[in-house]
Amino acid sequence: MAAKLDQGPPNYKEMLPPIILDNYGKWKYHEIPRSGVLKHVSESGAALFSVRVATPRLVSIDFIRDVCALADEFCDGFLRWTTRNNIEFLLSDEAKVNPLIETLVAKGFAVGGTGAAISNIIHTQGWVHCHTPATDASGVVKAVMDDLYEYFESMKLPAKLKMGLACCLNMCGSTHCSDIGIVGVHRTPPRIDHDKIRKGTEIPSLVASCPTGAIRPDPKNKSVVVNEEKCMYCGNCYTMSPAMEIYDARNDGIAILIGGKVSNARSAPSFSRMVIPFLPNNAPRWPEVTEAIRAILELWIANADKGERLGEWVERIGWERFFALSGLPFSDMLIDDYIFARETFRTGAAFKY
Amino acid sequence: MAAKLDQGPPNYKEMLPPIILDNYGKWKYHEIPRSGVLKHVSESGAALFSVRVATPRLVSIDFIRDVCALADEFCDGFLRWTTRNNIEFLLSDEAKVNPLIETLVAKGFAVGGTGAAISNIIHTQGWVHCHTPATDASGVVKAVMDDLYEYFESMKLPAKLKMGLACCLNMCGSTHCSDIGIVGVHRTPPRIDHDKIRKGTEIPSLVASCPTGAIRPDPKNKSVVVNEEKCMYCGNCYTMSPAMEIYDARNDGIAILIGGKVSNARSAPSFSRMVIPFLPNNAPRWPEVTEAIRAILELWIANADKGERLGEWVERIGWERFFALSGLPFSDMLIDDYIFARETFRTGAAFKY
Amino acid sequence: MTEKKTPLLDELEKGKWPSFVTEIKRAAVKSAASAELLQVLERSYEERRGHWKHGGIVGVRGYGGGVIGRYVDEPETYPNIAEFHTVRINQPSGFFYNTKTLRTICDLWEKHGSGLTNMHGSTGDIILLGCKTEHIQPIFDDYSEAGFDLGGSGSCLRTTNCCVGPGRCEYACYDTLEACYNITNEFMDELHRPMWPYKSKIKFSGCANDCTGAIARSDISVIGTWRDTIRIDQDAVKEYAANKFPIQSQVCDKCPTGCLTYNNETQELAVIAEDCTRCHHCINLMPKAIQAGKEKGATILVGGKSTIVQSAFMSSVVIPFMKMDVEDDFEEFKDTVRRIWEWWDENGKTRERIGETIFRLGMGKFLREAEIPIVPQQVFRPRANPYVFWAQEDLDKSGTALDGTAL
Amino acid sequence: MTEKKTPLLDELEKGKWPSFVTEIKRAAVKSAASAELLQVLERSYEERRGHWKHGGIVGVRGYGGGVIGRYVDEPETYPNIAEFHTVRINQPSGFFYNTKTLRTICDLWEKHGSGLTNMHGSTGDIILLGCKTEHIQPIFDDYSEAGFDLGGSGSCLRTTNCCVGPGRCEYACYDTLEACYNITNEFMDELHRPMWPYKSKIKFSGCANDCTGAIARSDISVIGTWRDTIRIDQDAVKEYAANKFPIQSQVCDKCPTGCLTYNNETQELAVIAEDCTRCHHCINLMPKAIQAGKEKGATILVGGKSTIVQSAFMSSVVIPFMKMDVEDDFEEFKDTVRRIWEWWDENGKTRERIGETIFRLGMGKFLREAEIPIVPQQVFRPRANPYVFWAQEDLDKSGTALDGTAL
Amino acid sequence: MQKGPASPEIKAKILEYLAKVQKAKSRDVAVAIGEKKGDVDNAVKELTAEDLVEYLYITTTYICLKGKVQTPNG
Ligand code: SRM
Ligand code: SRM
Ligand code: SRM
Ligand code: SRM
Ligand code: SF4
Ligand code: SF4
Ligand code: SF4
Ligand code: SF4
Ligand code: SF4
Ligand code: SF4
Ligand code: SF4
Ligand code: SF4
Repeated sequence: MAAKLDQGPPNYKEMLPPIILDNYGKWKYHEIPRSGVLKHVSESGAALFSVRVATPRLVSIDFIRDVCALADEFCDGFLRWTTRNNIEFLLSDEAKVNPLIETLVAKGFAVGGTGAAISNIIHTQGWVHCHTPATDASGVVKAVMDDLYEYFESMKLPAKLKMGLACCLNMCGSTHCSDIGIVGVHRTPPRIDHDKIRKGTEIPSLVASCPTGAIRPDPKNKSVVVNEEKCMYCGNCYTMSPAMEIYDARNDGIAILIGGKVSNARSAPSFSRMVIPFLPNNAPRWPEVTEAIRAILELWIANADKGERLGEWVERIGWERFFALSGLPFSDMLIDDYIFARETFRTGAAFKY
Repeated sequence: MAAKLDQGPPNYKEMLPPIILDNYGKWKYHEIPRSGVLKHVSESGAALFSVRVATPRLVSIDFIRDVCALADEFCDGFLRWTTRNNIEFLLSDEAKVNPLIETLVAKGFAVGGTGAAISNIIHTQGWVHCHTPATDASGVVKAVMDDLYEYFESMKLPAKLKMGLACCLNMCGSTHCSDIGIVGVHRTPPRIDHDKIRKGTEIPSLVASCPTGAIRPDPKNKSVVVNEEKCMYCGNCYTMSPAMEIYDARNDGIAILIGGKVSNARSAPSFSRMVIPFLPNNAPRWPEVTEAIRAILELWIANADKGERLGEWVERIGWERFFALSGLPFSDMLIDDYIFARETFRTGAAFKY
Repeated sequence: MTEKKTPLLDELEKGKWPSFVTEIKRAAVKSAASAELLQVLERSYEERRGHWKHGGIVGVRGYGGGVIGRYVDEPETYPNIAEFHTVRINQPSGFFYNTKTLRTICDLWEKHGSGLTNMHGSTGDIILLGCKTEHIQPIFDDYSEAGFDLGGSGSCLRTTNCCVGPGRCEYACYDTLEACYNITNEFMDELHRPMWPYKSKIKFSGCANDCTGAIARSDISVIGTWRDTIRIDQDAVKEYAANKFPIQSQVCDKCPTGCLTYNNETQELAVIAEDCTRCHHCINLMPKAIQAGKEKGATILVGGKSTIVQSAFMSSVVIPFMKMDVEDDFEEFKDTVRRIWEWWDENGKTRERIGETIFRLGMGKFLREAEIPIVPQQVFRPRANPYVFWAQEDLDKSGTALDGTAL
Repeated sequence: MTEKKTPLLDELEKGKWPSFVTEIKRAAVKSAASAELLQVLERSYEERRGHWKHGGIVGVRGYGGGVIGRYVDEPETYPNIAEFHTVRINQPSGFFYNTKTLRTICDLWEKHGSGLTNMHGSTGDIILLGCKTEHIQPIFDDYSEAGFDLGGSGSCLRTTNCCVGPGRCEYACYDTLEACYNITNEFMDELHRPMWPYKSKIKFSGCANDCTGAIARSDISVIGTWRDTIRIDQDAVKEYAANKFPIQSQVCDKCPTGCLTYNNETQELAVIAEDCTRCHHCINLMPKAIQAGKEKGATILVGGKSTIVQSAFMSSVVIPFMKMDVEDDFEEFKDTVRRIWEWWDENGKTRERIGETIFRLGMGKFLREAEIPIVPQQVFRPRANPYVFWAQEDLDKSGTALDGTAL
Repeated sequence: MQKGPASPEIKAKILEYLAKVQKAKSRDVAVAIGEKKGDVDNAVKELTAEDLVEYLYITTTYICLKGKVQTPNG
């Protein structure tokens, strides 16, 4: 049979458990009875329990089947994923909540991520599947979350902490508005394989692929040249042509940005800001990265007001104070010199030390 | 005798009254015993009284001589101007303060401008002396200050109100960081007199004079063409060549910007923002301008907290609320579309109506 | 399966967080491709570099996207992943599933591919990770048969995405699940046939908490809100007070506009309606006592995207309040979005996201030309420069003779 | 003098604010030029347009600026103001005068010019408004003889300017009057011989109140500050309290960092030293009780300017704290400013103010190359984009062979 | 983009143009053949369904004649 074109995604209505169909849009309030469990109460009095469980996002079909078995047993076969790659088991029967959690814990699942906690890290492909990564994605996430596991399974942070990881400047992990953003960075321009270019690459497209216009045709050579001053090492040219090798094992690594958020609660959404320009790709466990993140996190925990997101705290005390408190070195690399740099300059004589 | 080159300005030390020489750098505190009078007390206990008097800035030598006569009579021949074109009579003898003020008032001088008042308006040349003005300077200032005189001679505003006027986009009056900025604006591109250009203008310099690169040479015509889309009507080309008439009596006029400040007290220095893109040059008294300014002022008076500068008030309530309260029309002209526009866009879903 | 060693990756099976390495190993039991992936990945961990190449056309008939082509850089060494493409399957609204659907996904993927998935991709798709070129059309045919469709890739509308919304959240100001479903179905051409300067994304969040991160991650961000005033249940306030919830310090003191006052004696909360910006903070902290107003809808913001080229942009308000009614089939939204895309398609440069096009050509021009009413809510503050462009035809040109004489 | 009517201008002799029209009329009694100015101005009021042309070189021997050339557009009708140039005389620090000096200014100007002045120009100069070309050199000679010098115009250091400072203000953190005088004298070449890409201005304000508007109006803004902690006189605090001054609401509640606490019982003020940003607000409100710390100096900010070309810029911090000591002859400041100008002169395009050059080439590059230490005080916040430029020579290039093999 | 059946002439012009280039954006095709972009997009939709044209995603989406552009390992 021929495929149906344009039939669109499956209808979500078929995926909703009866309790949701009955109380759709009639939820009244929620509580978080314990870490990892949300209790939503409807106007009708009905209560829906969601049990949140971490996933590594990169999962096998057997993992999904395991999860299905649990959902069949405890949730009448209904469950969902969150926008942050966690699973939520949806229970209409309160009596099954604790048994489910016990089963989950017994099987080694991680329950948590609700309320004032760290949830899963939004992340990307890394060395598993992408062609321009400057670091791995899943591995770094695993290392960081192992280290910070206590803050996933408890709710003792000043506020929610949302992390994102992207393995290159394309920032598929949307780290640009995260409390803590982990970004893979190349630091050297592409190395050009002129032979390969001469063999297969359409030069105008290659030239056009560079976001900063750093690539010029070199007609004499039937190849291209890269203006290194303009290159910001994004790897877009490598996407266009495998002749533009961008990875560089000795110089690829990770930058840390902090203080972004997207919710409108209290303060407007804000971008994350770079506080560490480079940490090495010390695989398999990236100790420099996990340590740096833990240090920032602990500083926040020790100093923030209750309910204050990481960026809200830093904005309150001032970034200059954050650098003083954290001991992180401040350098010209952290000073913006791109299009919207001007608004970052301190146009005022009032500041801390 | 030949002129001495590079002797520099007169030495200020020769201009200081004895009480200042004696208490230089030893001032302890000040009071404002009444509007227009500052009392500065030194560590030594000595008190210096400054009586502040408005000037139209554009003054005749006879005016200066009148003032000198008063300074000789009451101040042992010492006085100063402020950074805002007011005169300050410097008295070491408290007993002379009231007599001076009485004399000043009798002669029609305006005493005031201290504390929570409007002081003189920083302004420029206008039709009196400049070649690119889109409005007059002194005349607008006179009209506005006549209207707001009560706020010069009293101290009943929520805070200081600093106004600036510039007669063209060059903004010599530095209206860009004023509580209220009045800016002369042309609205039509220069009209080119090709004959005149052919006769005398050096075309490369003319082309280079345009800040936005709107002028291109037109070799065929031995003249230039203006790309009207790029022109922002600044008149810099007219500075270079009188063949580029920029004034346009029917379309020149005034824009109003508000909410800037330069002091670091409380909030960081900030730019003024446009709230009225155009008001006509209704000389000699610019009623539309005086009314618009009074309306903004009265709104501020009625709504601001004590000590709150105009811009601080607007920032607190939100610009959208300011437009609602003021009834001023909001249009695309007020939305930035220049280099740093992005930071003005509302990147958040929280706002008032 | 060959039993090669992966000592570095094995380190990532330790620790409490669930391990993706374990997952690849599980898939490797059944899939030669996944087994080779493990080897390549171990090598990446040794060498600290990736081994993948992008490229070429891998697609299904009639569609222009939904598949990402990937090739290992040493096909001779790793023949099973010489081709290792990703198929993006459009997820159901809100990532809701029944186990039957999930098992279908698994079964088909066991038949055709690596057995590895991402649940979900960062845009929202079900990511089927790794298959051969020759399998792509059959994969599509099978999934299509089972009721699935492809998501987006390339210069098209990307797979849309929404928060759980009315399905489980008391905060939802419009039906995010239905909006996402209905609107996605409306724009099938835009999703499957890339024809624009670059990609365009829509995300639907039911309230200002923005649990899809729409403002940062989507060109068109639909964020639920209300037009009238928050509603306060004073009895519930008293209950919070009875439970010693710190109303003053946690709620009132942190209200960004200071428009909430708590009377400690009467234990009542009051709001100055016109000062509230609907930031949602107080509702978040006291969901039992405070709720949104009655006149619900969404704020439409435009221009969000990540970093490449002109910097990251957040979306910014274009329509402060729009009804998002199922009954009207979301017509106003659809019309508006069509005008927005049309303007961008007309004016955008290749690889320019709409936020960048607006920035380059001017917000005023965009709003005018896309016929969107201009209101102060669109900006934090007005322009600081006097560079207003005046439409010359609107001016009085009757007196501008070269010599200055009136005409 | 001719007795022409000026009905429009006459309107501007009404009202309480002092009238410039009256002043022009007073000058017109003695000066035919001023009388004609009145006529031209009346015409401008009728026609709503100016009548002046810029142009030509009018200067004095050995100098490159200080005079602005102006010509009326109908020299035949107004022969006395066919040439009507401005001479800029460098004012004394703080605009302090004795009457003798002022009378000298007047007498010389009566002899040579229109009898009209601006006290002062917006940059700070004594503006002698309106004279003929042939008078310029004699004017300069006479004023020079009397101890005056010209101010700046063109692409040079412009006339510097300072607040009243220690002359009368308790807030002055350094000697603005002496700094302005001393430093102006140091840079006579820069002031009188325009040699740069464009103009450059310095303004000296004694404290964070910035009474010269330096941050908005000068390329180099010198704003007094202190390095240690504000000093609180608790007795004086009690006096304010006794006078019912609202310490809590007006001072503490408006402290931007919330670092001031007032104890209503003990009537004492306390400050958290490391949180204070030295914004000066509390000192402004309670000058008798609060004063700056003891370690005084200035913050140096760079880049302020008004609107033309790239938008208005405010100066931004380059050196958070610098001693400004008369004893050291302001050497550190002079050295720094020289490096800053040199960098700009080297890198700036024609008609590019230093703020624009820094923006174009990058703050980091500027600071590095002008040898200014990099500190977090220079920015409100760090960069939001990851576009760090890495100096390639600092990296390990030993393993980057094209084929990925280690070298 | 337009809806409904595409014009056969436009489809022919697109094929003719694509034969001359390796790949192109549909906007460039529209400009080159002097047709409205919406009509070109609609015609391309049919051409891809007919397996004559395919979409090619490398940093942005191009169109090209089916099989004209090679894959990296191909
Ligand atoms: C399940 C999920 C929606 C979904 O459709 O999947 C969700 C669900 C809820 N969110 Fe959320 N949020 C979810 C992602 C987000 C995101 C997006 C993200 O994580 O990338 C945000 C924006 C993050 C940001 O600002 O950077 C987000 C910002 C919030 C906030 C605002 C927090 C703040 O103060 O800034 C609230 C309010 C609160 O927590 O009180 C909120 C509140 C809630 C509530 C309490 C809403 C409700 O009444 O049901 C839900 C439980 C929250 C909890 O875990 O404590 N949710 N929430 C998402 C769970 C992700 C996960 O697995 O961890
Ligand atoms: C005389 C003058 C300095 C000079 O060298 O000439 C001066 C003198 C004083 N200023 Fe000023 N300021 C003077 C221009 C300025 C300017 C610049 C300007 O007007 O363009 C500013 C910055 C304006 C801005 O922020 O936009 C300025 C912002 C202040 C402030 C900060 C006000 C605020 O809260 O933002 C204070 C503090 C205060 O008023 O308590 C201040 C305080 C003072 C004090 C109280 C300082 C003192 O203890 O002697 C002086 C009397 C103020 C008064 O009039 O109430 N002065 N002051 C200037 C008088 C101009 C005039 O004729 O009106
Ligand atoms: C798979 C996914 C990451 C993931 O592991 O989840 C992904 C993977 C890729 N992204 Fe992405 N992006 C993915 C979500 C995003 C997001 C997040 C989002 O949509 O919420 C962003 C940031 C938001 C945005 O759109 O700006 C994102 C911003 C980019 C960019 C930069 C776009 C820009 O305008 O700045 C590129 C570069 C490009 O388009 O050439 C890019 C390009 C790519 C490519 C196609 C690389 C390329 O040029 O060929 C990656 C293919 C990797 C692979 O091996 O399959 N990807 N990409 C996400 C899509 C999964 C899905 O369909 O659900
Ligand atoms: C006389 C004065 C206005 C006044 O009435 O006080 C003035 C008058 C002129 N300014 Fe100015 N500027 C005057 C202070 C300023 C200021 C304020 C300041 O210095 O604090 C500014 C804004 C601050 C700044 O420097 O950015 C200023 C920004 C400009 C600009 C725009 C510069 C820019 O980079 O944006 C121009 C245009 C130019 O340089 O070509 C300009 C150009 C001019 C010219 C020379 C027009 C020209 O191109 O020929 C004006 C001559 C008018 C005349 O008839 O004499 N004037 N000019 C001020 C100088 C008096 C003095 O020496 O004391
Ligand atoms: S962030 Fe970069 S490397 Fe990572 S998946 Fe996206 S495009 Fe690929
Ligand atoms: S890495 Fe990016 S910036 Fe550098 S040449 Fe390639 S495409 Fe251009
Ligand atoms: S603002 Fe413009 S018109 Fe006015 S004095 Fe300055 S340059 Fe001349
Ligand atoms: S008025 Fe200004 S922008 Fe317009 S052409 Fe003349 S110099 Fe250029
Ligand atoms: S965005 Fe709002 S409505 Fe949607 S899940 Fe989050 S809190 Fe609920
Ligand atoms: S929604 Fe936000 S602004 Fe409105 S009352 Fe609640 S906390 Fe205050
Ligand atoms: S800047 Fe400071 S020191 Fe100078 S006059 Fe103003 S308040 Fe006094
Ligand atoms: S100087 Fe400013 S920041 Fe410091 S204590 Fe006073 S008001 Fe607070």
